[in-house]
Amino acid sequence: MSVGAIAVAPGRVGAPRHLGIAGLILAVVAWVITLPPMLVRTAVPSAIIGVLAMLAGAIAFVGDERRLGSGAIGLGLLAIAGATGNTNSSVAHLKVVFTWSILVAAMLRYATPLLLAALGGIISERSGVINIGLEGMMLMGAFFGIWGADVLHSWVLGCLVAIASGALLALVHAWFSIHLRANQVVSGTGINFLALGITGYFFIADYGSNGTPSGISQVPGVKLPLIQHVGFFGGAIGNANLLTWIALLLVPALTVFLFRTRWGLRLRAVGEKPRAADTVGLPVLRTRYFAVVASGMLAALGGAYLSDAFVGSFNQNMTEGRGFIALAAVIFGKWRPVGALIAVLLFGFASALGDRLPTFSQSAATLFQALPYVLTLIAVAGVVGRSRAPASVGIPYVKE
Amino acid sequence: MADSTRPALEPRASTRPALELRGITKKFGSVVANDRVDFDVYPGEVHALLGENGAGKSTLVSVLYGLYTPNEGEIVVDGRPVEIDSPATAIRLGIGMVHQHFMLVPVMTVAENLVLGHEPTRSGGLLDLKAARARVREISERYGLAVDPDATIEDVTVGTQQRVEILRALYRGARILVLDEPTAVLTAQEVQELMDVLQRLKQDGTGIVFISHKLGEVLQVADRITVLRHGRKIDTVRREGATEQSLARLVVGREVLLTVEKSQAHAAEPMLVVEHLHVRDDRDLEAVDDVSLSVRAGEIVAIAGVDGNGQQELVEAITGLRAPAEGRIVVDGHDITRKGVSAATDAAVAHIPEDRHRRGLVLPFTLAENLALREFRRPELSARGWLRTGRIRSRATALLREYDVRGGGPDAYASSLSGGNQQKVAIAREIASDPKLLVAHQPTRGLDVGAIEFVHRRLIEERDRGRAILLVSLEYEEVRSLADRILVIYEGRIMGEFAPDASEEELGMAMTGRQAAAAG
Amino acid sequence: MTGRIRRVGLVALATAALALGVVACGSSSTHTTGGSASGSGGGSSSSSASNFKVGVVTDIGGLNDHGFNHLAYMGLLQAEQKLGIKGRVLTSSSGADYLPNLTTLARDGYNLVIPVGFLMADATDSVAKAFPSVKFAMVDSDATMEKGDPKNVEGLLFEEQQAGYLAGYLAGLYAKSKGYKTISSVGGQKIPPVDHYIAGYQAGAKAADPGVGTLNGYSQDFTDQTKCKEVALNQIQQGSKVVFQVAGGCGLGALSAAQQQGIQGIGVDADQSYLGSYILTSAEKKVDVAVFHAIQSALAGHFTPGGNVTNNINNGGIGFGKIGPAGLSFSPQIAKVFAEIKSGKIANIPNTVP
Amino acid sequence: MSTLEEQTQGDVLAGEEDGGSASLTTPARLGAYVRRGGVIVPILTTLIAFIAGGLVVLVTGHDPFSTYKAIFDGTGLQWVFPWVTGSARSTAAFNLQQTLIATTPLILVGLAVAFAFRAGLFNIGGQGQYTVGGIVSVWLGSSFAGLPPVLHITVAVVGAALAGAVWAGIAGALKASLGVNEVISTIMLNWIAIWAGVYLFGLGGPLQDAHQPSVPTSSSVSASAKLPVFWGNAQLQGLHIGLFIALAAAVVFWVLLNRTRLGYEVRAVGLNPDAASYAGMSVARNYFRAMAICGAFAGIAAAMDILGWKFSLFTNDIQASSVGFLGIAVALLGRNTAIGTVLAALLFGALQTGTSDRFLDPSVFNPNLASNLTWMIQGLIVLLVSTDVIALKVLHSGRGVSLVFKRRAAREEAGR
Repeated sequence: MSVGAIAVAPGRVGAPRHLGIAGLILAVVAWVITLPPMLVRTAVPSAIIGVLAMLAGAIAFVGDERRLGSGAIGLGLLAIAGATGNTNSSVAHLKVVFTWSILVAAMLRYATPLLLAALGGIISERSGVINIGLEGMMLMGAFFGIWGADVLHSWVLGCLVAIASGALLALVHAWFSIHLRANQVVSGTGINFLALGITGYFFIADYGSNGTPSGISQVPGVKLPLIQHVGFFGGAIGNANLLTWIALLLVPALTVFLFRTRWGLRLRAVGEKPRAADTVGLPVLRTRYFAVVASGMLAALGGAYLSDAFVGSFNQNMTEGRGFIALAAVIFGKWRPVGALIAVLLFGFASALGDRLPTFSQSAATLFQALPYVLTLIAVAGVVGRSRAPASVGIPYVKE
Repeated sequence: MADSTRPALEPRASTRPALELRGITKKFGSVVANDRVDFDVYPGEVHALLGENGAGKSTLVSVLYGLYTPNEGEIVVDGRPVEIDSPATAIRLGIGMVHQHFMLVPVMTVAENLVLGHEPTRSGGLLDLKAARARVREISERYGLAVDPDATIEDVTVGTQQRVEILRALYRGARILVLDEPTAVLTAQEVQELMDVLQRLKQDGTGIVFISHKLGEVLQVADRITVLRHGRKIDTVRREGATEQSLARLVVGREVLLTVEKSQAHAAEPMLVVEHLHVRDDRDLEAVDDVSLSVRAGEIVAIAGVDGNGQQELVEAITGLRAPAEGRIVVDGHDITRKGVSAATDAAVAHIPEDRHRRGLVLPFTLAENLALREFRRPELSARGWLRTGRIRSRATALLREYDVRGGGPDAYASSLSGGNQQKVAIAREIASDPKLLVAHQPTRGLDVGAIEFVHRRLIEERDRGRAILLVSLEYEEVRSLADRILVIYEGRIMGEFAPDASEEELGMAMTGRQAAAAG
Repeated sequence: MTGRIRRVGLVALATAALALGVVACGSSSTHTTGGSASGSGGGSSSSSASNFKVGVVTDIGGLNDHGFNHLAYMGLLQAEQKLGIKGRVLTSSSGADYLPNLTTLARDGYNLVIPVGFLMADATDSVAKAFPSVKFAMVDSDATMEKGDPKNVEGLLFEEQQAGYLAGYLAGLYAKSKGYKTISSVGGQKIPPVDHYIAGYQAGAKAADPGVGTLNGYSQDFTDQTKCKEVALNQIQQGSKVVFQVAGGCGLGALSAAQQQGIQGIGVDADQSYLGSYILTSAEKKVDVAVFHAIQSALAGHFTPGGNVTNNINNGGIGFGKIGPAGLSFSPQIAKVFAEIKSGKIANIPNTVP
Repeated sequence: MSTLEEQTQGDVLAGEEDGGSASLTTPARLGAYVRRGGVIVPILTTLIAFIAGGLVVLVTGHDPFSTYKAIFDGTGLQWVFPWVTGSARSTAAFNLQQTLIATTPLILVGLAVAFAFRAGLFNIGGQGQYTVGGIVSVWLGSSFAGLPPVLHITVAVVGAALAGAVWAGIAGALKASLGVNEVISTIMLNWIAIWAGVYLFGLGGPLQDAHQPSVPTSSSVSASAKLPVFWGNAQLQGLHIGLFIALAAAVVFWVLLNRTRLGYEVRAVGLNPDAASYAGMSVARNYFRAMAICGAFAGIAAAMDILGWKFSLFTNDIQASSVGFLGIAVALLGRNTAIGTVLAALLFGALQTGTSDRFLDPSVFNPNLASNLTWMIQGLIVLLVSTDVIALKVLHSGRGVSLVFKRRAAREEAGR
């Protein structure tokens, strides 16, 4: 019996948590020192740091920080393996793959549409409505964004059209899940099918076999005059797309909105306990309508990024499951904008890395494509773990 | 209390009622929940609404608070007929409501909950939480309702949550306060505090609607009492001259036995022995601190105490739901410490849980399926992985008859039953497992008089059949009328053992942590 | 998710392109090599032609796949107009449609059935054996590889490396003239038709400028333009000044990267010069021409049972698109190389990427 | 208490979200919700969806009746009418075979999603489980060429089931041990399975077909592992016995849930995890078991396709498949019951076959638009299935209807 007490005792100190985090950081350090610009060419220091990371993880684990602990141990192992791999591969290859400024730029490109959609998902789910339909709303934005830009000859108007189309589809979801008290998962699934059909239909009807024409007005990049040519920053963010900046700026904006304004307080109250919100006189249904429509707008803007900002054209089912990744980011980030940002950056970084790793091994190129998914899974299992959704998410509110 | 109670009607007779309900009828389809009910409350008066569960009390206040629209009748506030179509309107008219199930957002702080809907803001819509906190302190000082504005609701006691509810109504300037079963979840101590608060509010001129089905406290607090039965108003009486017996007759429509008849216990060998038990709660804090106790066959031992003093963790440890950090639990000679629920079940431990919706029943299951939850592993009900559905069903039919469960046969869904019948199902299941030890955790919570009567009778019967019963209850009366021995728990420790006839003061002292000389 | 509802031509061989009225925009040399004398065949086709029924079964992706499904359909339409045959096209929305589509046409008495895409090889094998009187001409499939060895199947193959070589040669000349050191290619997936193009491209570039370096990457995708764009951006960051896309619809993303970064892009399959002046040229694989020829031959009684028809520069099945402003000055050299391939002077162009 | 009082009490309770509700998972609520409503409502819902789809057809300038007639004829379902004779009958038979071939995996993947819902889990991972099942069944089916057919088929099917079970089991184990939300883990596992498959069968991959070095595909399933065809021409994609395996799986699904201790535990955990653990069931263990069973269903689905008619697996096919996605819709339309899932799978299978342009006259309806119309109709069906309200309104188009809702809603809420 006393054994139990001893085993648990360290858990009551704050140290294991810090040790676990330190382990995670050490593991990253162990890996990074073998990369440019440091380029340590022997694995020994990495091994030492990695073992330290695992040790810290082990202590944290024993101290009842089981998730952080196991995360640090796992990451430590990965880091040592990765570092060993790095020291055995050519410097030239390492320099090609790990050009940090380029990696960061690519990470942001991958992350932007996911971030916009995930922020939308947060708003919707914080109000108590599950939005499985993010994928469909993104797809609407992707098509109608470029269609609008094409027809109206302006990317600004294109984005507005995209936002409107996402809002419209979200309105359908809202009507079903709020007004008709539909099951929100089912409704969202239907929304996705519907969007696939609608965008495919109009795409073919409007553009036939030729696809969207070239030369459509596109969302421009933002050239930062001062740092555009400054080393790392110039490459990483010197010429990022306008929508990337908007998405990034929306993170603090949404954080303030949700946690520092009366509207955010009300929105969260509606998602946590709508009956309580109702009894203090808040319009539960209207709040949810607002939130769902807002989520559709943001998701659609994410879709418009794909078509009208990044590649300048549309193809059927262009979003290819990104809405679901965004959904995962919402949960990964524990329904917080900063959390979602971390999730999509991790995902984006892994994607960017996966694109470049074939430099080392062409035959494993397809395996590297799985990297972002594997890393996300490890991150969720090892570090994030249990997350608590807004209490009333998914429950239609019945007002008497 | 009595000293501070002023005669309510006479001095107020000249003033007009703060609130009047005239001929309120509310139908749900063909079901008439309120049938031409009249009700009023004057400023500075406590008017109790008394009735059994389902008598229409909650419907009436829901009408009053704008949650339902009445089919007929009118509502008059300060002499003006009004239409209350939403809580927002009710709030605007100065009606505040303290719900039976608190309308608070558990993950938010006290201050956030308090201001929700009426938030002080700085420019740009930014919340001014500083102003909110200041306001909380101001009101709480004025009415003696101490709360920490920064505490999160889910971390504070039920009593505190109720205070927040009251504060919130006041914060919004309520002149009429409706309290729906406010004492149902409170400890004796907290009930007393609530009474004091109500007194202060009364003096301040607030009109109070006090809803309850407990006769004693209604007599204690109310100036007038209106009794509802089957949706109809039966009578309005003054507190003076009313007795528990007279009220009970009005409420139930017949004479009821208010005390449980019980013979002397014939306690035999110890069935449950708990030694030096330490249990941690969800937040890894010590909730049960070195508890030792024993329950013998044929006796009822009650754990009395204010809610949140480790009762839940103690019950969970004994029934195998929570692994204790230290200590030993032996049932009938079998050590079941940290062996889980199945081991406890195998050792013939049964458990009537505190919350039948959360734990006691799977509401979307049929009654037959619910009745098998405790014993589905036994060969009578399943063999080699297969369910014996025929037997499960026939056994259910028998149990439902034996326990007089109304509202459906074995194939009815548990969700379609009334609360009392649901509780009967849970009790039937547990007793049918022929337990040596029965752990009853708040077995009458939320039940009406008739159902409580049934449960109490049944527990005594089972005791007399030689079962060991561990009763955990917050109800003072229940503990005293059922228990053969009373153990008072405070902050996870047993403060002492008392005989059922121990005085209120003795028990109250122990429940608030003051060490009393252990009696009997 | 699950939601990989990627219906659009993932089909490996769909090295696609936006085909704008493909027949009309063949640039340099195509139509003179029609071979048989049916240039004016429309009028001369007898009643036998009007009874001649030809069915095309497309791969998943539909007719607007920006690629070979579309081109095959164009070939069929052309044959309908010029040869007077009766045509029908069936699209496959999943692999489950292959065999039913082929069977439906065979059962309905079609004389020639044209399955488009090597994924249909097995289904064609089964159906061909069940309907020995129906002829099958498979686009991009090798008839000699058919497991059941049916005698009523021919394969329509392409020497994509010739088109790749021409494009690479032009890219090499361009790089040399500008002093650029690197050019690159973006493949959809490492499969033979894609690698044919890329191998030819690299060989052509080296032939024009032995000092030029080549980069190559695969997007592992034929539809998602963002993926190709990422691969291309990565190559441009490593110094590439010409990007050759060999990834169908996905490849449009690679060209978008080229445009955005101000370098040259090379289209594939069809002439993609309409995308803008940054398109140096396009490596053309004329599925429409091949399909037209196959129909024409079958109508005339010429069929290659159990064997293949190889489409290349000589029979007009391979070519290159309009040369953009940056490469115009090299037109004579390209014409010369074109002639040398045709004459066999340049032969054995590699078709595998190391 | 009288029923009168009970009603009012129920309605008051409708206002409460305390207690039990917090412990109910969303899929659990969904599961309970979806099983209410009987047969009429989904059928009516489907009808309404078709009417809505017909309006889309009409609005876009086509004749909905002839379009639907063509779609119906395309499914081959007219084969059941005795007056269809001659070549029309043999064509119908062939089409019906194709419909049922498409239905087979949909039943199984639908069951995979439905079983998870019954356990209170949302299995978006049907696609990944199907993919690994396909990989393993094609690998086993193309190896061991000498085995007796029954044994070989058994090996390949059981292997696929185990592979699916392991794959889903990962999500189940992560949920059980670390509390990882299964929505995230199954989405990630889908993609990992897809890329693993593309790697294995891609050029140079370890399992790529040695006989066709230039084609990114698996080896072909040997004859001994092919499922026997019992209707139609075995050479021409006749109907294989996988249909019976799928139907048997639906029976197993029902028996497992309703007649075994495991099913009882799974349902209890799905509907109320707190009550389940109170009854001595291990919630974690049941999450794992339920996910593993889901995966087995999905794995078998893939084996049916591989051994029934595909016989080999192209990397493109792995990337393009959307069976798992449809499985969600099938399970939801089928209200997570065995019989409902079978019927919903038949509907989706029929839609898939019927909207093929083999049957749509291109001059009447552009085939490229037709497939998008199918998505729209499917979307409308699923959307309408999400709420009973519309169908019920039609059903009781009278004043009583609002009462029905109130009571239902009250029961539902009170029921928590």
